[in-house]
Amino acid sequence: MQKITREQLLDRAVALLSDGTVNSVLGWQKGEFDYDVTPHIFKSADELKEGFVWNDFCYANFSKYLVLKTDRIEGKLLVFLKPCDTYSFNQLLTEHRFDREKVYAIGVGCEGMVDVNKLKAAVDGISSIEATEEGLKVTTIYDDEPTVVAIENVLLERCVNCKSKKHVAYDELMGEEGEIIDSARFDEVAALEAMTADERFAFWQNELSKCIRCNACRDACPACTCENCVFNNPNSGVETKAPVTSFEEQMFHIIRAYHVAGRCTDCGECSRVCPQNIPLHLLNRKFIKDINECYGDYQAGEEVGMRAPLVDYTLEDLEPGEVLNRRGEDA
Amino acid sequence: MNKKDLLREEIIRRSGVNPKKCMKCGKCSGTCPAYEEMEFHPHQFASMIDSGDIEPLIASESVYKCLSCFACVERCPRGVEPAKLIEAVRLSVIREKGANRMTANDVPAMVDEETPQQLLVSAFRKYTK
Amino acid sequence: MQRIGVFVCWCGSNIAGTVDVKAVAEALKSEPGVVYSTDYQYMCSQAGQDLIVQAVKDNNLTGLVICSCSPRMHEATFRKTAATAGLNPYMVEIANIREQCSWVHKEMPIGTEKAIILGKAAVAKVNLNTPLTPGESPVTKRALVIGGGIAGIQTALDIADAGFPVDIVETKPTIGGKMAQLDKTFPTLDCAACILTPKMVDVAQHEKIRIFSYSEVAEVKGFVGNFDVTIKKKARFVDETKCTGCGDCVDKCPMKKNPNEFNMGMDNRPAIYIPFAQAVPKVATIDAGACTMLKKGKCGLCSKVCGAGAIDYTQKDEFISEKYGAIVVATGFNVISMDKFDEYAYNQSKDVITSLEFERLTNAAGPTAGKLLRPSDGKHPHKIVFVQCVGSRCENCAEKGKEYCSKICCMYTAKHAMLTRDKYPDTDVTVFYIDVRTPGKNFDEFYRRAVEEFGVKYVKGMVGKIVPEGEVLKVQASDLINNKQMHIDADLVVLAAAIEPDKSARPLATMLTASMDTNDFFTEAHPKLRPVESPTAGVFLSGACQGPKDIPETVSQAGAAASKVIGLLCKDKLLGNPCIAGSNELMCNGCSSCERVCPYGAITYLDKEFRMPDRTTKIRRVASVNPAVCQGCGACTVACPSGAMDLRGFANDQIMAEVDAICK
Amino acid sequence: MQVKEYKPLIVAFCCNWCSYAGADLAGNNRLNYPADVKIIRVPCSCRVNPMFILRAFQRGADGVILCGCHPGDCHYTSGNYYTRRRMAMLFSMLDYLGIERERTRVEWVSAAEGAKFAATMNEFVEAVSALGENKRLEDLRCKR
Repeated sequence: MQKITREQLLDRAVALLSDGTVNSVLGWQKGEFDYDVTPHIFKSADELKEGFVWNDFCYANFSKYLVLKTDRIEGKLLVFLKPCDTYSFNQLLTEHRFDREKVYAIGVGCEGMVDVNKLKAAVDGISSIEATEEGLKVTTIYDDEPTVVAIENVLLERCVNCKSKKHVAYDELMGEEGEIIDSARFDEVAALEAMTADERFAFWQNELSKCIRCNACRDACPACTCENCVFNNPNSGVETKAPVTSFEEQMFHIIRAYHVAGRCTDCGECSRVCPQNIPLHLLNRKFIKDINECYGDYQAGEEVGMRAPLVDYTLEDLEPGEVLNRRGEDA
Repeated sequence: MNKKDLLREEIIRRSGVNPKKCMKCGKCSGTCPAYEEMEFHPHQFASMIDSGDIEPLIASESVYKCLSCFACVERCPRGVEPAKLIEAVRLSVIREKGANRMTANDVPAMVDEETPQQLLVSAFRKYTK
Repeated sequence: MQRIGVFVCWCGSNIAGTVDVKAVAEALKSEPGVVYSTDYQYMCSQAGQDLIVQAVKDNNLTGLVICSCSPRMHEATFRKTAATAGLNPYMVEIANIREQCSWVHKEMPIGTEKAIILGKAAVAKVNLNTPLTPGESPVTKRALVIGGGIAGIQTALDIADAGFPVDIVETKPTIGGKMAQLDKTFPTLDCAACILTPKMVDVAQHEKIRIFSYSEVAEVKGFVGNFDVTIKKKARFVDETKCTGCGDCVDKCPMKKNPNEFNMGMDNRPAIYIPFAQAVPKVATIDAGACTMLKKGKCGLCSKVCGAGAIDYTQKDEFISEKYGAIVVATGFNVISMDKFDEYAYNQSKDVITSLEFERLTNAAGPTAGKLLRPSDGKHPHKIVFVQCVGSRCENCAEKGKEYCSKICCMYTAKHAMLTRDKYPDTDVTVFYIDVRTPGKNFDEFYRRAVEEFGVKYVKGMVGKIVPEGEVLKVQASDLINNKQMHIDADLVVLAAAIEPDKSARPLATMLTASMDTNDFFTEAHPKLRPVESPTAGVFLSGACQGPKDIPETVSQAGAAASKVIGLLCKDKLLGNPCIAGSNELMCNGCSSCERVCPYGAITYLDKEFRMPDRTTKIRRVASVNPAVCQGCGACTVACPSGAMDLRGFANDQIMAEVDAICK
Repeated sequence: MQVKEYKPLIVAFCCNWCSYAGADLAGNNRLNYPADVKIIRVPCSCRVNPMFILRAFQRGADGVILCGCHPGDCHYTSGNYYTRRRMAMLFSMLDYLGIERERTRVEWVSAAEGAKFAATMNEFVEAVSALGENKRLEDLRCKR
């Protein structure tokens, strides 16, 4: 259950709208079910009161929306940012992808968001969900009595391994200033690294063969904001959309992960939106882990204007061979 | 690897010092307050350990004459840290069986009213294994 | 669609010995775009070239593939051939079937097969070639020299003597730099002022040279041949055009107790001052931090005594914009701070001084009028200890000193020791050294003279600590040769402090997009072959800003930099390399990745208006490559996430086509 | 029955200023290396987009080697430093996916190192030949 209430955010949004600080609000809107909360631009106080929600299902990272939306609207846009979203926010500012002047950012404390897939796996036939101190009270179409699900059992992977409760960017903060967390987010990568090459290949072949090339990972990724994505560009040599066994298909995930290497803030949106549940974050985190180990700790989006590790160098960098063999011959 | 090289490796590993970094400026010996007491001086430790000439150092009283004041460590322009090398050689000596520099029995003779307790504690730490 | 001609060279038997050239020509005939294919014994010969020209005319060829020796050998030749035939020279690709095929493989079938594949790759590339023309840009025939020390002075004089106007920007109120502070110069011992001040006068009187003293470079825009520079002329509160340098104001100024920078703070100067008698320009400057008139509005004495009416308390900083074709950096060096060297007691005792302070102490125009007297009590020192390598050759560079050898200290220490013994034979002089480095003309002889003729004691060892005690400095040091520790009661200790680049260098490098090493020395375009050029085109390096240097070396480099500048300014137009990067603005995100990897600062960003599909317009930040600055390395093309940046002549699709052709 | 000897397909990207000249020198000195190596000339090793390497693998290359000037000697001052990071990260990722790490390599070869060029190619071809055909990258998304 979130510590900040919907009413607190709503009151603040309405106040900022009415005093003219902002003239629209990027927030979460009630969906058909309690768990399908969708991003929406609210233009008026009435609209907000009607549809605005803040609960355990507000997983969407709004940073990416700013790239397009700030161009399309008049005046300032109010955006709510969870701690992990603020890293993407800074990274996009570093890359000059939107105009900071057009945004009023409110940092919102976050207690972790729910993975709908996990919840659905735990409870079948959900009709409504209520957040309580004990957990999520889930009413189903089958039972009269609601089932209570402990939130820690159904958190998104990125929340289980939350890297930071600290907001690195905001105009105003609601809730307490959090801390950067020493998370175990690289454990899975390390486990894979410890396998033999054959085991790793088997793992990834199994995972990547599931891909239906829907492009959701790219579309949700806040680092993927190119004016013209290479996968859409007929001249790039990698454009194609149909799932065929061609180069583009085989290499899609490598190219995608490489494209965001050094810029990925590890927000976890790719894995969240993947309809095939491919653990895409393990690719991104591999790059982050390698960068941390080889070039020093680097968290993309920690500050605006940081020089990404792949557009930087030192004279003493490891040789590619040394990077490959730094854990021994085959590990 | 022969015994001489093994000893050299051991000293270097234990001290965490790379004597190859020494540019033979002698600032360590220039700064050493126990210089006159020592048969081998700080810069000689760096040079002799590098060349594997460690037996004379082990046999010498110099390892006990070093005050561990770390002035040489502080002032070495190359980060060689001679005191740590001396310390490593001293450890080689006192780790031999029965080679403790002092025992509890020696203490009463050394103590007078002005000897602070701490001095004895650190002497034990330094001269016994 | 291209009409490609393939020309397979035998190179006598060099290629034909291992490659079946006829089979290669035949095989490439069926490649897409190829309309003509032939072989010939020596394609680079006049007959071979004529054959190519004829084939272009007969077959209306648009592109050429030459299967021959390495492009490093004859690419230029065949480009000229193409031009003769009326084609764009960049429509030629070479398949290297000699150095990288026939010469390294032995068997004919293998060599032939590889030659065909290399030919196919070249054909695939030419299919995507486009005509390229090098860009042209005009050259502003004026040079800017930043820094007015001996390096800047020499560079400016050499450029101006060649007939080009030169501006010197100097932050201090006078030009002259460090050399003006020196007493004598090694190894000849002629007096620094005697050889420098005439040059300063030459600069002042040269009709092609303007001096902006007490000024800084505030902004640099543009590129080689076309720099736009803004110079900030700091307010000196004296009208330079009126001041005659008579010095009346200096005598009358009541605020006399300000540390005199020129004498390293060893004596005082008034709030209004002329740094030294031979200053150029010889104009007074008011130290705004010390003047009561400027601080509190009270006094005004200097204005009253100034016969020329030059004092102007209302003067403001002035900004001057000027265009230049070339920029020479000559920002020089400073002595590092001794604050962190507690063991030498620099901050505890006035009698521990740096070598530059020693220069002033022995200089006839210095605080003691050239008499060697201790700063503390004005007594003549009888025992002097010199310590070399103070802060040089330090491993823990970030904290205390510098990792490099400062290069000049050995020689000036020998000079100081020798001169002291010469003038005051009753003085005992000891020099502590780690190594004595004298690799220069007449340098070692000079050092040996100090020892053998003048009786300077050189001790191999280092001073460990110095403790001031009463009137003496207790120096404890090692003597490594005699394996003993020395204890000297010295009257004066002189530290040969390391030198470092001037603090202004780093921000200047950023403005110029010139690269620096970790020590803040400017890096040269090539350490051996282009030692006076910065990698940034049009920016040249002179003197100690590039690395520690003595005066002879500085003057040589200054002359070399000047000759490079003259070579550039002589040109009316600059021809660029046509194989440069270019950004597709429709695809550019404006993310700055390309700018960050560009070693030349060739990329800038523009806010550009775009029409969107829904007929609205949108202003986006997009990258723009300056063709005069880009050298065509291609680092930006890979850094670019969207693929908007591409390299002409080595375009993404061209390289990809080569890969495909090879891997087919 | 005669088994056709397996010949690997090796793509070598060489920078124009050092490694391509080094390859030429190997030719001048008639230092043999297998014809399986096909060189593509690029202005600088930093011109090599990871996409080119992946493309080569996808089109059937069994090994890809990238040669550039030694660190510190880049004609463009810093290009190979970027290459070093880019390729370290790319190759580490391929390794992570289970692709044999011997198939990828970066080697610094100067214009004077003809012998090193030939030796490197001999060594690399041998290492790649030992692995056999490059199936893994192709099969990465084709679980059967």
